[in-house]
Amino acid sequence: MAKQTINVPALARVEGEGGLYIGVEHGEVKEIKVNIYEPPRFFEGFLQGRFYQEVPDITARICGICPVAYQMSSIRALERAFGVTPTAEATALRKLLYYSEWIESHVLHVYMLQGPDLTGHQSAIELAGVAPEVVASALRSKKIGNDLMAAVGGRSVHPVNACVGGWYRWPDQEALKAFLPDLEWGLEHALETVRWAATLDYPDFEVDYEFVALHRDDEYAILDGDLLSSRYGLIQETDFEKHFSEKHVQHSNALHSNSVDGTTYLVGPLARLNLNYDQLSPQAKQAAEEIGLELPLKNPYKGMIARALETVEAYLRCIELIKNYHPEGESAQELLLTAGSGSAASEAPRGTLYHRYQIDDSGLVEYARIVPPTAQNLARMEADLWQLAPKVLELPHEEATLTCEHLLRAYDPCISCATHFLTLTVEEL
Amino acid sequence: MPGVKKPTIAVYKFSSCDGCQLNILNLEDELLDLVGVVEIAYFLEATRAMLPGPYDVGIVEGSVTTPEEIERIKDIRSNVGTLIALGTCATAGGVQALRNFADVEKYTDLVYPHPEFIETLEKSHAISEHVHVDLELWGCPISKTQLLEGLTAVLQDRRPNLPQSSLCQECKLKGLPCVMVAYGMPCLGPITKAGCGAICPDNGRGCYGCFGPFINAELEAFVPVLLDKQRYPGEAVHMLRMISGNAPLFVEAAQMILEQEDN
Amino acid sequence: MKPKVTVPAIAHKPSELLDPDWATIVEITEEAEGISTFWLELDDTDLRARYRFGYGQFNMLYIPGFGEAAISISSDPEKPERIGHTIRFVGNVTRAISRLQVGDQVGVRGPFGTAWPIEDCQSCDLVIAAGGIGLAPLRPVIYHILNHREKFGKVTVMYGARTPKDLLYVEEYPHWEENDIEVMVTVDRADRDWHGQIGVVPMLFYRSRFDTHKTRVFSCGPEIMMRFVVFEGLARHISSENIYLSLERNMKCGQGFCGHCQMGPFFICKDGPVYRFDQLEPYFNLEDL
Amino acid sequence: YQTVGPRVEHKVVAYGEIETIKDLPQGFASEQEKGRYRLVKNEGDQYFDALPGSQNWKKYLYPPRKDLFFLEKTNRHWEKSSAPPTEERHALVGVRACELAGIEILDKVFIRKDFTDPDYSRSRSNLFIVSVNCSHPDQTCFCSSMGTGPECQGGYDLNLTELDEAFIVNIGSDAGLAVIQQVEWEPASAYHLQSAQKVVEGAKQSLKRGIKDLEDVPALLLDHLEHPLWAEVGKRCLSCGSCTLVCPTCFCWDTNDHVYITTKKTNRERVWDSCFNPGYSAQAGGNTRPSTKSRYRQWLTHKFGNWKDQFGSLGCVGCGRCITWCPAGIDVTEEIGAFQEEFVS
Ligand SMILES: Cc1cc2nc3c(=O)[nH]c(=O)nc-3n(C[C@H](O)[C@H](O)[C@H](O)COP(=O)(O)OP(=O)(O)OC[C@H]3O[C@@H](n4cnc5c(N)ncnc54)[C@H](O)[C@@H]3O)c2cc1C
Ligand code: SF4
Ligand code: SF4
Ligand code: SF4
Repeated sequence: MAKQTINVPALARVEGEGGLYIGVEHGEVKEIKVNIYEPPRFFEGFLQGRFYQEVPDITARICGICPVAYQMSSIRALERAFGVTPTAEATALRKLLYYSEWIESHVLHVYMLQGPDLTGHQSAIELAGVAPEVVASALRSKKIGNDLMAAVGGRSVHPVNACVGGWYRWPDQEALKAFLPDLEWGLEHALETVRWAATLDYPDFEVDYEFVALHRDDEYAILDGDLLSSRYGLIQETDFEKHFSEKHVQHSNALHSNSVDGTTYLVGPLARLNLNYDQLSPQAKQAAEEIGLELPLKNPYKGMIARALETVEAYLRCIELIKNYHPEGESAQELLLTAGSGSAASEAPRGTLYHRYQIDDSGLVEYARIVPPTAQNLARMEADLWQLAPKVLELPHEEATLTCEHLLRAYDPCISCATHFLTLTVEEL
Repeated sequence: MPGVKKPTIAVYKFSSCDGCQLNILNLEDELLDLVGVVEIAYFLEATRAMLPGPYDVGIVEGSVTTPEEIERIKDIRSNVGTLIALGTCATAGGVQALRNFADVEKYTDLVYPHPEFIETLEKSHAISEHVHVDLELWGCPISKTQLLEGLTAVLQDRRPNLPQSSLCQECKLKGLPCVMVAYGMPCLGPITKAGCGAICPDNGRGCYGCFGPFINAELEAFVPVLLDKQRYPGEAVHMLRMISGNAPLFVEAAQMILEQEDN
Repeated sequence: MKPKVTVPAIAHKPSELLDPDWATIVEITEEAEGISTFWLELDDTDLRARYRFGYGQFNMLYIPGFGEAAISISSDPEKPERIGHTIRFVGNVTRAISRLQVGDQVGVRGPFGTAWPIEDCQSCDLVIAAGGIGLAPLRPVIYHILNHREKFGKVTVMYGARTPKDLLYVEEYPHWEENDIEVMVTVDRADRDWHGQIGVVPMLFYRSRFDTHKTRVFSCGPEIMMRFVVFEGLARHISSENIYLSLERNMKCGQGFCGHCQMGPFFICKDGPVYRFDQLEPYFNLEDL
Repeated sequence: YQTVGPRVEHKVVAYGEIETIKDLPQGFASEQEKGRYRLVKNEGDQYFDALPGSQNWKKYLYPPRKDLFFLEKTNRHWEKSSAPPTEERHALVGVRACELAGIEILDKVFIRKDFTDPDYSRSRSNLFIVSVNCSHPDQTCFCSSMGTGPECQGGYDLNLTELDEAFIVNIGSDAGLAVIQQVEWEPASAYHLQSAQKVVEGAKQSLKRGIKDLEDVPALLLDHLEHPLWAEVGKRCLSCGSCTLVCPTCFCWDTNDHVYITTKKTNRERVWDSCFNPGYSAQAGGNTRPSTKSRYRQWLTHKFGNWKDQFGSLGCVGCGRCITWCPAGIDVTEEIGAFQEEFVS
């Protein structure tokens, strides 16, 4: 079977517009490009001159699937710029909103974006034709995540309640407590998902990744923490830019990130699971043991399992956060306008998201820097393909193409975020 | 057209954040019934299976910001029966239309080390600036119920009844205190269309107009009211030039304020 | 405020708020371009027997999933078991009705509103001035005259439509003429084989003589047309108490509850739609009242 | 009974379920002006000093949204199931004099010879009303010139006058009497009655706003429907509809037909509407009230003119909500004043 070029002009079941090109000549892989042709929207540009309190609402619009991640990273970076530490109650509520985004985003990915690749279907809708109750319960779990985000933040896509300094208004305690039965059901469903994910037939493929994720000793990091690299150990959250740089690759609309020494690194659920496994809640760890999970988990396709376990963690933490939710006093702190700069990272469903802002003395943004997770993974995705492609080219063309596409989907790339958005102008090499 | 054959639906993505498309997948309670009455023929984000056009309904999310997209939207227009502009990016250019009020060259060098790779339009355009749009669903993101109403109306071959009142009606139906009256906060509610459920006033903050202009917006009467509630210089223009900043009525309102400030 | 002269409402059937009774379409007559008459029979046989309506009253027709529309009853009040509605297809409900066939169900509430006082016009001369779909609520009056021709003096129908294809009930004109009803028809725009009058309905007044005291004018059509019909009538010294109009407003209930149909002090659905012109005089020519 | 009364919600006095006296806005006062409402703590510990915000009792009799009936299609016929009738019995605590008058006006709208709204009349007959005489009217109140307050004249089961350390209770009905008999009470002393009278007198004196020669207002407005004053206020009005939607006597409504995606299930819903809404007067021939001027004219001439013809009394009770909650600060008493200045003096 002559090995031919694999060309997927438009990747399906990923967020945003991207393509895959693997150039093959005489059976040899000559060229690999993950083409990002998502048009640019210049967020870092038009954030300049905006008032600090508008930043969470504007940056949310970078990504419709993980707006809370953008709101949380931008809010924490701006609070650092003002030298303000949020109250415990405000921080707890932020984690609740964030974990419910993880639930919605992970369940979407497991059952509707990557799941079909593993069950041999074109889409979850097609899967629903065969196993309606699987899809119906997945939709219910996703709905719980969405509804909880709406209860805390006003709506699930681009919530409106979070602000720099805390919250515009404390969500109603009874309304949140009413979610507990659903969350108990969701926890069971997530545990079931872990067992189901463990049984799936993943392509046999492993990579020696440098894992990077936020880390805390006292919890499975989501909102804050120090950066932990499996190669370089702990890195101060504010030294992110010293350690990781973005270079602009010709064929891609997104900037490719790599470690300071030029090597590529991986962020996201797989990285988090490997680095922060010990901080998982007991019940999540027990679920991992039951499926005989061994770390380090180095198969990118098995990111599904990492997401399933993180969904269990998210449900456990949501239940705990709601039970301890007792709002009193003002929902937001008064901020004195002082010039300053601050940076912060948080763990978006797809990986570490870094923001830095410089504010002038009337609270207007002078400079904004945003490094999304998918941008950090793009270089790593192409590196994986270089390792994968030679092996799969033996397979029939359609199967080879599908395995490569499946690898990109396993990353759950969020291309709208990654690109800060440029148009692709391809020059013939 | 509730004929025997299920109408075919195609979903296209232009320059956007994907939040409106996601709201199609967020129709958790209705999704399985939806695929029972319509054929999802092309929906890149949800399915790898792509049926060939032409399609009965084309749903376009996102704004036109590149030369290539101008060609693509014209091609889509000729390939679909009913074209639905989904979300405020598609109906008014979205938040990325903030570039329309600034010099886009300045942005490109700022953000990208190799700006020459960038080929983008000076402005972010609404879909209706290039092709005829049959139905506009405003909102950032759209309201799921309006999307269902839009699709159901196509299935029943009738004009969809979408909320037309100002946001203030929704505020009052929920029994909410007006943030302008009770807290002295600026709110775009009186010139913004209802549809979101007044979630900003419900959270004690002013509306920033993501559902686009109210059809009877009275700008001359509203601008002084908004300016009177402004908490920092330029807040009124910032609120107007936000998600629906490129909608004609909001552009005009911002213009009125800037001209007032000049003289 | 002058006393309101209410024309008696007939057989008004109170019912739960907006609760419709079901009727089935038994016949559909295509009348003109985009206009058909739907003949309904109420499913509940007891109600069908009791149901009565007045000349010019209307029903609220309900199509599930589309809503309600106020539609006049255009059939003969003396044959109330078959209710005729002549419908022009303009919006959601009427276009939904246009897709229905014989045997399909329609929700009915009513009858509502005031009626043309035809029974009080014995031995009068009558001018029926109608425009477009406005002839529908006036046809019951013509049926009454046909059934009791001897009770009435000179009867003239002045009817106009946009084009010949839009004219209603054309096949009935000969029957009307046979019963000594002068039928004057005009169109705004003629087509190749139109040999009749071209122009607006009020202009037809110039082709007739009137005995001012005996003449009653019943008019329904676009408000601009009715305004000029009133003008021509008053110019010929027909008193404003002898001119009757039927008005149209946005209606959501038909029972003076929803507030939409207000004009000045009137709920058009309850205090109208048929008015004696002297009642309307202070309000009719006001802009956007 | 489900007891509902004033409580602080979102920094304003709203009406909601209350269990104990502690839920009442004790020690608060309200400050209202055109387009401005503030709730302020004051030293006193009165329960009923703070006046209500934008909400009013109407929502318990004529709710903002109400399902009418549900339909499901089987072959070519629709099966109908009615919405469950409202069975709740509400005990309203802290009903102001103007609000009592507002309820009486709504009674005339919804309970009529020719037709009665069954849900309204059921909720209305299930009401137990504990009214309260206002001790501190705000700037936007003008109940005295509308003859509706500040003292409750009747239509209540129990009426309270709040003194420093006691409530004077007037019995308005047998039901009221039955309730009072289950509570320790003592006959009011002369001193008590006198101080209650002083509270009411004090309230009357402090009313700033008002409308002079009310009986001439309907003709004044209705005889000058084409006067330029209408265009002038039309330029200031936002056409947002807040005035109609906070008004305790506005009754207009619209219907929504919700259809499930399969087009096999639908339901009719009744929802509050406003004469300022674009679709309110839409018609095939075009909108019969297209301009903001014409809509404001309909609002004012209906409340202070045609209402009398339709229902026997004017449509305003002088509660001042439309003045307080108008974002543009448009005041019905001032607009009427403008006509009086033009024609009366
Ligand atoms: C007393 C009375 C008797 C009548 N008798 C007849 C009769 O015998 N035959 C007949 O054919 N008609 C009759 N009509 C007219 C009929 O009621 C109207 O045409 C009615 O609007 C049709 O309902 P629909 O749902 O089809 O149209 P709708 O969907 O209500 O639309 C009607 C028109 O209003 C516009 N419109 C509606 N809602 C809005 C909105 N929210 N925003 C913007 N535009 C809007 C539409 O564009 C359309 O042009 C009568 C009306 C009255 C009041
Ligand atoms: S808060 Fe905004 S939307 Fe609500 S009533 Fe006030 S102005 Fe209108
Ligand atoms: S018109 Fe204004 S003052 Fe009168 S009852 Fe209504 S809201 Fe109160
Ligand atoms: S009067 Fe005030 S509240 Fe009423 S519609 Fe006009 S601006 Fe809105």
